[in-house]
Amino acid sequence: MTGLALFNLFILVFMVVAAVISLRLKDLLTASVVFGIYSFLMCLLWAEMGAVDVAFTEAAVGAGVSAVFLVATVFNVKRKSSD
Amino acid sequence: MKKVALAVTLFIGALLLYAAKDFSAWGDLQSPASASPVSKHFIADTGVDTEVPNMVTAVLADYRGFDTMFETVVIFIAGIAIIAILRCTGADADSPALERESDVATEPDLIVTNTVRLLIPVIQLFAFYVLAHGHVSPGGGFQGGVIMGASFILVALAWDLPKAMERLSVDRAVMLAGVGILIYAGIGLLSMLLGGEFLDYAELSHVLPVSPEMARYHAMLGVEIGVAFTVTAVMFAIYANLSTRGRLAGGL
Amino acid sequence: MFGEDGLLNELLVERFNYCVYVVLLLIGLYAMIAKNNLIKKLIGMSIFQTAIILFYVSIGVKEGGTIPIYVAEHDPHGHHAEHAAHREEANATEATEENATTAAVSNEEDHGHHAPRSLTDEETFGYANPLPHVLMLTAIVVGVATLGVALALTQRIYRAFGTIEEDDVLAAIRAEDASTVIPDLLSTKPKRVKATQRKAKKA
Amino acid sequence: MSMDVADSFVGGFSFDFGFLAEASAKTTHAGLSALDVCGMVMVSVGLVFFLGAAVGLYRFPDFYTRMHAAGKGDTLSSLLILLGFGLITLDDFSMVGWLLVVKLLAIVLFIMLTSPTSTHALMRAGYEDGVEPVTKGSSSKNTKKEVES
Repeated sequence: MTGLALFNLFILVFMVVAAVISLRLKDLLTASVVFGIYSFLMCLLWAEMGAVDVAFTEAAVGAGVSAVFLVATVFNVKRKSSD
Repeated sequence: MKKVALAVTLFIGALLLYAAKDFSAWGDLQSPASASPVSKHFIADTGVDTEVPNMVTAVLADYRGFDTMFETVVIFIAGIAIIAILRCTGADADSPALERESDVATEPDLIVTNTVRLLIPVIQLFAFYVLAHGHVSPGGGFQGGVIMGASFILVALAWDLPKAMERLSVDRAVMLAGVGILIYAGIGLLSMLLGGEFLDYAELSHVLPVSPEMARYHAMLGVEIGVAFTVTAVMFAIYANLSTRGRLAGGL
Repeated sequence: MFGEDGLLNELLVERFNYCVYVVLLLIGLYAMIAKNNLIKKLIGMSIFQTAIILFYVSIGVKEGGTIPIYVAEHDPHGHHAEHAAHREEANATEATEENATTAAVSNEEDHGHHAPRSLTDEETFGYANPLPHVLMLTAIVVGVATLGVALALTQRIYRAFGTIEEDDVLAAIRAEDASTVIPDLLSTKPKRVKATQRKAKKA
Repeated sequence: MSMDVADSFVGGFSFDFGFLAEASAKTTHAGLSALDVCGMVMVSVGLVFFLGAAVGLYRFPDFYTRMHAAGKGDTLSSLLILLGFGLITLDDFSMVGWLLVVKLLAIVLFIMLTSPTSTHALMRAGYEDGVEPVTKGSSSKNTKKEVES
């Protein structure tokens, strides 16, 4: 584990878990919210890598606005998904 | 279908993992990206060229200003495309598929609206801070614009869309998005008229009472303001259209 | 197998981060191909996108490097509080020649800034590479705009077909194609299937 | 003339907090100052409350009690952790430290306002959606299923 911090490792594993969960959930609203969690973990990882501007953008855009867009769409189409 | 997909994914995964061993190790100082003269120049000379402490802002708005300008245009076009896709016309306007499965309560909540009333000025002030302070701290036009747009989205979420459209109607948002790009291109054209090349901000020192480096510093702020205009307007326009299926009426 | 220069050691221990990026990318890719629901496909697309952005950003990381914002002593304006303290210290000790000249300059013009200088090669290694950050910053914002376009298309599809499951949409399109007679180019009026007829057919 | 934005924000103020730093330096020789210890205690207490919130979110029987645990525990623990960070940062009483503390206090104020509001909004949405609270007669298992379905 040369140079790769344990913190990074935890976040990466959590990110994979969040991605899988958000794709497996049948309820699209919950999936959107879990996708917001995924974006937020990604933002933490970038802040830790020293890419503060990217992390800031991701926090505002990925975890905030794109989750809102997804929820807005889910409310206007069917909420249940077949897979 | 699923098996084919799995096979394709695993094949691509194997290829990528095979390639991964050729990448440089984590944080390697001699990796091609870090050792390239371009990256070194950006780090070493940003302070000399533009006097901006935040290299990301300097590279974004100055060295790669042309790129950023057309990224902004892409966002603008995306906003226009969404309005065009979702605009209700003719028989679509009263099609039964437009009814929602579950409708939300129309009455705005007292506690939520009052808290939002308190927070909106703070959020907008913070957006301006992020925009203006992007030279010395993380931030800039994109982030400030998104936060500003989010404040309008928050109004629409706490009350309903018409309340937010009193502040910023979608027509006006599209206009503002255009104004943002015009500000950006205008600064570029101004530097061209003053004898330089397109987006060569150093020429602005002929009209501003500052050195060429500080002219680049201030022109970057102007450019970021243009970006923030576009991003704010487009984010709100996208939300307004997505949440009401293009009808621009009613709540989420 | 996990020896000093085994392949697995190289992949799983030294380049573990790349493995995770590949896994994330594959999760996104698989969802884009295999998932039936259009919104699930879009979530998969976003995951795919962020995996690539993550890869780019991690290229810019340097061992021991800080964020790409100048620290106080490299700051072109050099007016931060830390720098003032640094200057005082340099004034008192006059440890190195460079510090002494900085102090002299700052003493001369009290509130003017000292001339910014180009960093040396060793000093550039102290900062993360800003170029990938810039590229990915715009990619994220453009990504959300394109996600918006995709969501708008999804709503449009729902409006036309009443479903966002890919299979149902494809079946509806095939049924419509089968029932539509391709009009002769010279015939007077092309026949169009109206939305109401489409609804009736589905019901 | 060289306008300097950063200068007018930061460099203009040159308060000297040296006397405070000297006062606290007397205690730092032992390794940790009193402020450090206070900050660490606050962060630890905050973490304990976070754990409580997480356990409550998992163990409570219905939507309302779970939101109660999440809302209360989350707010308090975030506040404690941020204030603890502030105390630890304040240790050397430098200008930068004070600026950071002011920013942290702004975040604390923001969380204090928004976190209870969002909990309230979620609760109200659940109530209007017809989520039944668990009562004495109803078995907790049924309610849990109903919420999840």
